[in-house]
Amino acid sequence: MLKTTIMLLITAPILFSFLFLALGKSLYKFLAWAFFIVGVVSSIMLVLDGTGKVEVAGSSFALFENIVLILEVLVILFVFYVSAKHKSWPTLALIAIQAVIAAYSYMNVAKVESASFNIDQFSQVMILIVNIIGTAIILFATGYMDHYEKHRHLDRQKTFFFSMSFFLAAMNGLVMVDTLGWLYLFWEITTLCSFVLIAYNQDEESITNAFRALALNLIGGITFSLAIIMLSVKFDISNLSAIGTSSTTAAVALPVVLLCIAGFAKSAQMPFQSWLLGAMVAPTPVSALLHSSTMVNAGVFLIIKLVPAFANTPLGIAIAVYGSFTFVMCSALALSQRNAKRVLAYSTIANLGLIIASAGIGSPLAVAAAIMLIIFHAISKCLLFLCTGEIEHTIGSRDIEDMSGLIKKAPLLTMLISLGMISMLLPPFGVLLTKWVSMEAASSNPIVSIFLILGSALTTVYYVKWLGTILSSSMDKNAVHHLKPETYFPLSFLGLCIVVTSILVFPIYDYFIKPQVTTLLNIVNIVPTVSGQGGQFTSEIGAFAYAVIFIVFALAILIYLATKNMFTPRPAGYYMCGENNLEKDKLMFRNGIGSYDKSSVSNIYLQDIFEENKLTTLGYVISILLIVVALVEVVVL
Amino acid sequence: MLENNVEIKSSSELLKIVQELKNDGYRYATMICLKANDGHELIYVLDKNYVLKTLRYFVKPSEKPKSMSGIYLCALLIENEYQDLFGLTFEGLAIDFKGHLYLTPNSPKTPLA
Amino acid sequence: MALAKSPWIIHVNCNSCNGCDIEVLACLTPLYDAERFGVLNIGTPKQADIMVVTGSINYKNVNVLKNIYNQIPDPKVVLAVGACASTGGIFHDCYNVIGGVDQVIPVDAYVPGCCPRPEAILDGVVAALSVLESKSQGKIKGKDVKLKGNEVPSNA
Amino acid sequence: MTTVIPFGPQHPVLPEPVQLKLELDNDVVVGALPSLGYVHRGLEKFIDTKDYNQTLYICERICGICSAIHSITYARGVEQLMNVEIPERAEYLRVIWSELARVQSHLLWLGLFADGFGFESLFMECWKYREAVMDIMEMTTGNRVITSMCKVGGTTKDLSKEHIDIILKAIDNLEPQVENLEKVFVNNYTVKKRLVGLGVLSKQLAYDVGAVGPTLRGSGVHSDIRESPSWSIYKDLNFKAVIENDGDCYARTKVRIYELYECFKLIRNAISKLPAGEISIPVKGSPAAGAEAISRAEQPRGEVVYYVKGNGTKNLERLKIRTPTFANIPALLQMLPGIKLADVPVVVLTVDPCISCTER
Amino acid sequence: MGMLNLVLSNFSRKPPTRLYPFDIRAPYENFRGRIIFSPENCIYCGICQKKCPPDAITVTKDEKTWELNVFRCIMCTECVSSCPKECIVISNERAKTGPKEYIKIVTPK
Amino acid sequence: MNSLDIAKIVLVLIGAPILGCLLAGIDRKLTARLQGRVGPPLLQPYYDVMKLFQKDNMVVNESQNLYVVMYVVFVILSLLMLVFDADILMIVFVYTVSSVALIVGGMSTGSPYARIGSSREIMAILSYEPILILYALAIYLLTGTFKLSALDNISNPLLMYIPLIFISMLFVMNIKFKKSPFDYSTSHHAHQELVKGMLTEYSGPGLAGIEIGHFYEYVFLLGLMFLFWKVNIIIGLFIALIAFLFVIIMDNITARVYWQWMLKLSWTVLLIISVVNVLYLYVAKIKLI
Ligand code: SF4
Ligand code: SF4
Ligand code: SF4
Ligand code: SF4
Ligand code: SF4
Ligand code: SF4
Ligand code: SF4
Ligand code: SF4
Repeated sequence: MLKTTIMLLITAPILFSFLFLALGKSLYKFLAWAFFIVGVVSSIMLVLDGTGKVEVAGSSFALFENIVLILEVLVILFVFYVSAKHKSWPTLALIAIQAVIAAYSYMNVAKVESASFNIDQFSQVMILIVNIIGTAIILFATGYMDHYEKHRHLDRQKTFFFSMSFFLAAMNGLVMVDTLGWLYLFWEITTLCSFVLIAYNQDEESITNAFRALALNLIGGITFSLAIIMLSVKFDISNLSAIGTSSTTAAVALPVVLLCIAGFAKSAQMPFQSWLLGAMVAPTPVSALLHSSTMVNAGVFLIIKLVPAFANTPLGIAIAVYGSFTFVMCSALALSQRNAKRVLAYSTIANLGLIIASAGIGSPLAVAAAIMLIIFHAISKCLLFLCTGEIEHTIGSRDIEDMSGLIKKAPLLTMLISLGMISMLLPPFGVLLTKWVSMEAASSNPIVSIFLILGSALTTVYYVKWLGTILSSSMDKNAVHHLKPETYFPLSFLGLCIVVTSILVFPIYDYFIKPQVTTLLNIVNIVPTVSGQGGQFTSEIGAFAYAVIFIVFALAILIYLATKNMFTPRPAGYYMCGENNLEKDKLMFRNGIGSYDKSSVSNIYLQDIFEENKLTTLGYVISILLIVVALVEVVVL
Repeated sequence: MLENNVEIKSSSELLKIVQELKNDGYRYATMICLKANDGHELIYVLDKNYVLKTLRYFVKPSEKPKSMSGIYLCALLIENEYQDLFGLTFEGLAIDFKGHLYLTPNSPKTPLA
Repeated sequence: MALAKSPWIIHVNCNSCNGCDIEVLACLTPLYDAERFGVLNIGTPKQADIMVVTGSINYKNVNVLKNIYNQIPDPKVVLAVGACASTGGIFHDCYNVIGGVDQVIPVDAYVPGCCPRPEAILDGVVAALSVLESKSQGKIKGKDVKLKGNEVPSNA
Repeated sequence: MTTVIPFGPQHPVLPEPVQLKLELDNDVVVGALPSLGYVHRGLEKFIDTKDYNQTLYICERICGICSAIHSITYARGVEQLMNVEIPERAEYLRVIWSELARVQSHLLWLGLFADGFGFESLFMECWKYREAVMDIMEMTTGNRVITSMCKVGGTTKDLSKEHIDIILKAIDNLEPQVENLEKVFVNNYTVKKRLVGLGVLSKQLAYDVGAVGPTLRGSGVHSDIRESPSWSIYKDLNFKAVIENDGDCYARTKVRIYELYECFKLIRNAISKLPAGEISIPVKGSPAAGAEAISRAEQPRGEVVYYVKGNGTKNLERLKIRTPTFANIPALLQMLPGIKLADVPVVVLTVDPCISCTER
Repeated sequence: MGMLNLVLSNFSRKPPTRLYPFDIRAPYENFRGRIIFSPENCIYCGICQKKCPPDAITVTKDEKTWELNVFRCIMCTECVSSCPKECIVISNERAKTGPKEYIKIVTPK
Repeated sequence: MNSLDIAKIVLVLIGAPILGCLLAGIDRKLTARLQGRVGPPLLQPYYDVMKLFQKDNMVVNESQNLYVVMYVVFVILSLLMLVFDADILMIVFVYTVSSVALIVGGMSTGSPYARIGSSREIMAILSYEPILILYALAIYLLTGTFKLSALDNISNPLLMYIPLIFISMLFVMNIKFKKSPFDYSTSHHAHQELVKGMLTEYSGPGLAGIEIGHFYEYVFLLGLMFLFWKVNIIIGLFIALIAFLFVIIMDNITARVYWQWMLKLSWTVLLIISVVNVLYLYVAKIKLI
């Protein structure tokens, strides 16, 4: 049963990707609906099937192993081809190294006899995220891409939907498979798919950025394959789950660091962050996919799976410091950005840093926080990205300043994106809850706590700024609002998910996370002392009364509605120092030469203090230093 | 009668003399506009060490006097004022309020003219 | 009752020579301390109760005055301080002067003098307060003043 | 996208209606367009219907703050036109009142300025001290602000012995109080943070844009009409102009504070030298047709220039007033770009814009 | 800490505030409060009207009316000094604040 | 939830605004006295609020008062959580909701002055929030839990161990009370370049709501100061009073500074001394429980 579901989860997206290739554009809408339903159903099926390991052995293993081999060769050849075609020497060099390593491992590494899939609660969570959010994004894309292509005179939707669906397939494989060799294949396929998607526009900028993404991820790929070789040659480990349970935890530290570096690269952590920012050139659904449900999650997925290998070791502390550093640095970087997508990108990197920091701390509370943050972050961030894309189509700009007054023109959209933002920074929503959990968990480590504290203040600033701007009641840009079901259904659905998951946070914790943390940390008896009675989320060191806050939120809205008509509102113009223009625009005022000017206000971006280039350089230096420290630590100890 | 009075004949001469006086360290104090013989008389008042120098220039009825704001920036306000009040038009104003320095479209036009 | 205990003023300077303005400000300073009566100079019409006008109106500030008047929430009163605000004062027949404030908005109390002493202005505020109270009881609303009024220049 | 906001005309930080359209980029002013005319009444036309005596009352009401000096300057102009010599006592009385007016004006300005950088209690303090001068004004002239103590040919009021004693006593009180204020304005950390290096106007620029008064003297230019040969009386009173060299808001503040001490000195000297005699002489007749005069004086805000021209009747042919703020506005426009939004009120107030005299 | 001294000494002293409506200061002798007109000797010559800068006085010789717009008067005392019959005096009492109807018209027959 | 708790809730709901109103009254009276004035009656803030409820509800935007309700409700919630000894970190987060509501409320009106004021207030968050959380962290380090109930079981006051954080918190009070030198986003007397800043477009009942929220907020903020010496209620109240007086006196002896300056002050001086204090607790391993 489990096996069938696993196969279904991998093959169904592949099937859909070929259907997208085969069928005409007019049918995409229906395909996407079908895909969404299949995704939801199959992922829920997996959850219902329960956890367990599935071995693939014997003849079917041989068959699959061959397919894997062929695919791996194809991947390498493809990268060779495109790099040569676009004369991208760095990727060419990297893929050459990769090819050498692959050849080496093919010849020298002992062959395994079987492969296995390991379905634990974490995999279930990831499958839910990938298949529900991922397909929702594809559904959104069917409503989005026509408009997008019309503006840019492109006609590449076949490639687009094919890559998107294939991406999901690879991601499904990645989160379920336990054998490192296969995991590596899926890993490389996601890299490749993202490469294709980033290069979607086929202009100079997108191609450069796509190659940058490819190069940085290939570096991760190289460390990944080196780690595989080391693990299998030195320790005879070929399964992910075996690393943590290995008796020689300290000894495997070097390959673990290498795997973590691969994870950092995939999750676009500090020295690698530029690929994710560059990926912004792609259409918004791609960004949403990369940022929320797929690509970057693969990195943190791997790192969390490795938690047992570094929990409560100096390496763990190094990783925690590294992650929290990325958190504060990218939050600071986001402060000076006025391009909405860049703000979101930095916010993603920062939140992934937070996840990695929590994983690094390695206490039960922290690991629970890390997994929960993956869930809540994926939903909220996906909603934010898709809304940003829709805003861009509505007002023709992704500049935060231009969104001023959006509430007047697109109330539903504004409400949805506001929900997304509020869920990122205010209680009682999930992201803040997990931030609270990780802060409490990090309190044992001063450096990590201070980084988290600073980062969280910065986060508040850049989101509140944006939130205030869209909710302000002055419209500066012309807006064309079009309500399409295939765009608004996914948005509303995600908004609903935010609220529902935040309300159901405790059942989610109980069902998915608690057992997972127990297995990961191998602490059968001392389960994380978190309980959830009375609408409180209580740990040994604090309590988060999310239910009360939900009630108070609802109460506030009720009070507002009740009192709204007690004092009849009398609309009036703005205070313009007495120089209003009543005929044309409420924000106009008469100036010195007798004509009218429009008043406008831009937010504070602190570009001089939080200057992007300066901070980025600083971030590079410190993050590379931190990684080197981790490596040295591992080698020396 | 005012002391240090200089009669100026042409506008180019005026600009030249004002420029010379500026180089000589004179400060622009003000300019006075009077109605005279259908046209206007402009009296430029310049000051150096508490001693005033006055330049008189007669603006013919349809003449557009040259603005002094290129030499002394501060001349722009008084010149704009005379555009409002006397309906003169100065050429080359640094900021031209187009007759709306003080007056609005519904207020009396050129009240001093 | 509360209205009379917390009069927040907005001070609008129209064509004033500053004589009256200074005295209005002087009312707020230690020697006269209008805050004893809860008076605050609040700065935005949206939060004001009493509009204290000094100076007469001219063609440029007339719309400013009307806009501000319209932006004060009811109940509100207008206090004209000084000869200029009451009747145009010494400037009443200047070419750019329309006249006293009551030419364009309803005025509830006047303070004579050029310029009035702070005591007189305090008297004016007190007189305005009783009007404010009666307006509040009678739910009398101020009318929105139209911007395009009948102020046409004499020689236009 | 830059920020564009209207700053005025009805703005709590501006005592008078004037508008600046401010364009800001990242909280820094990049452009400022002034809008004038909110206080334009058209006084210079008034001479057509009022005679030269009545015109004095109008000149007084050009601005309530240096009302006294306006009337004195106007009177001096007309006296020049008509070749009238006024009694010596009147000259001294005029000095006493005009310096008292300067004291109240500077205290008023210090208060408003303190309010401009958000120092409310300092505002209260300055205005509290100022009331002493206002009381003297009311006692000696009959009105607090607009005094009507001057007329063509002398003064309308005289100072009695008791008045003089009260004035001297008030000044003795005021001097230590001003010293207290000086300590705050010159030494308070937050005040210095706000003022030092703000709105710098170089000596050359200040001179070239025609700035006057404390704005000019704060930039190191030695210029005070009280020193000019036309005001011989000030020389007798041992007057010295106050100069500061830095050209920033801090320097302009210091100029005004130190001028207060200079005023006290002048009042004391004038009182000690006050000659006995008439306070006015009767003035008969009308200014001759074509007669012209320019009369200048140093107001609290700087040099004022009156031009009067007679036409043989009681009414003047032309009256033209160049007021100090009018001359300082170009300087202000030079100072605004490059400062923060929060500094706009501070810089605007340091030239002490008197819009009502600017627009008349 | 000049300001700290100032505010603390303010706090320790009784505030100098004049409690105006409860404690009314006697006006200065010279204070120009309001114009008082006594019609007995007035000959309706109109000099005061002519001299008054803000045109606050209206005199009609035929109907023998003398009218003062208190709200326009600027207390300059030109009328006081110009009246040949000394019918006008200035008092140091303040003119009353209130509604505009407070315009003084005297029409002796 | 027993009857005692309910009584407590009712007491907070009713008592806090009365106390806050008195505090606001004392503030105004004291400020007046420091300025050498008589000042308004002690109950002036109450009259003001009652007056505002009688005024027209003038709005520029239909939803602007929603944010006022949010602000008030969340200030009350954070106060209640403080009274019920909840998790201090949580209290800080809930309190952030109220600040954000007010900021967004200001921005939602769309008035240029309100928007600039709100931007500045956002910068204020950046300067005080880290300090508040460091305060929470210090409490955790000293008691081993974020729950304030632990403070009932300690014998020594917090102030003895975290004096540097106390100093930073005094400045946080100054920022949150919106008093000079940090009154750049809005203030009671609108004598600034931004008219009334964030609150420019609020009037009548909406403004009354904000005022009431301020009353609760005053009590909440002083409650945070009270925690420094919770072991003895009298001294604790005294500490809170000191903080209150500090804010008022600072207000009267300083000019308004720039938000840039405040950011610099808090991220260099205040944050560093707080971090030093926290690091000291880590290193010295002081545990009160
Ligand atoms: S009434 Fe007198 S003091 Fe007041 S503004 Fe008019 S002229 Fe000035
Ligand atoms: S300089 Fe200023 S104070 Fe003096 S008269 Fe002119 S406007 Fe009034
Ligand atoms: S700036 Fe001019 S008008 Fe304004 S208060 Fe000063 S002197 Fe008076
Ligand atoms: S001047 Fe004297 S006598 Fe003549 S009308 Fe006036 S009040 Fe009467
Ligand atoms: S008082 Fe003067 S104006 Fe009147 S009748 Fe006699 S002379 Fe003529
Ligand atoms: S007072 Fe003189 S001016 Fe007036 S009517 Fe009599 S004669 Fe004529
Ligand atoms: S005092 Fe002056 S203004 Fe008043 S009525 Fe007499 S002349 Fe006219
Ligand atoms: S004193 Fe004056 S009011 Fe009295 S009778 Fe003589 S002129 Fe008339």
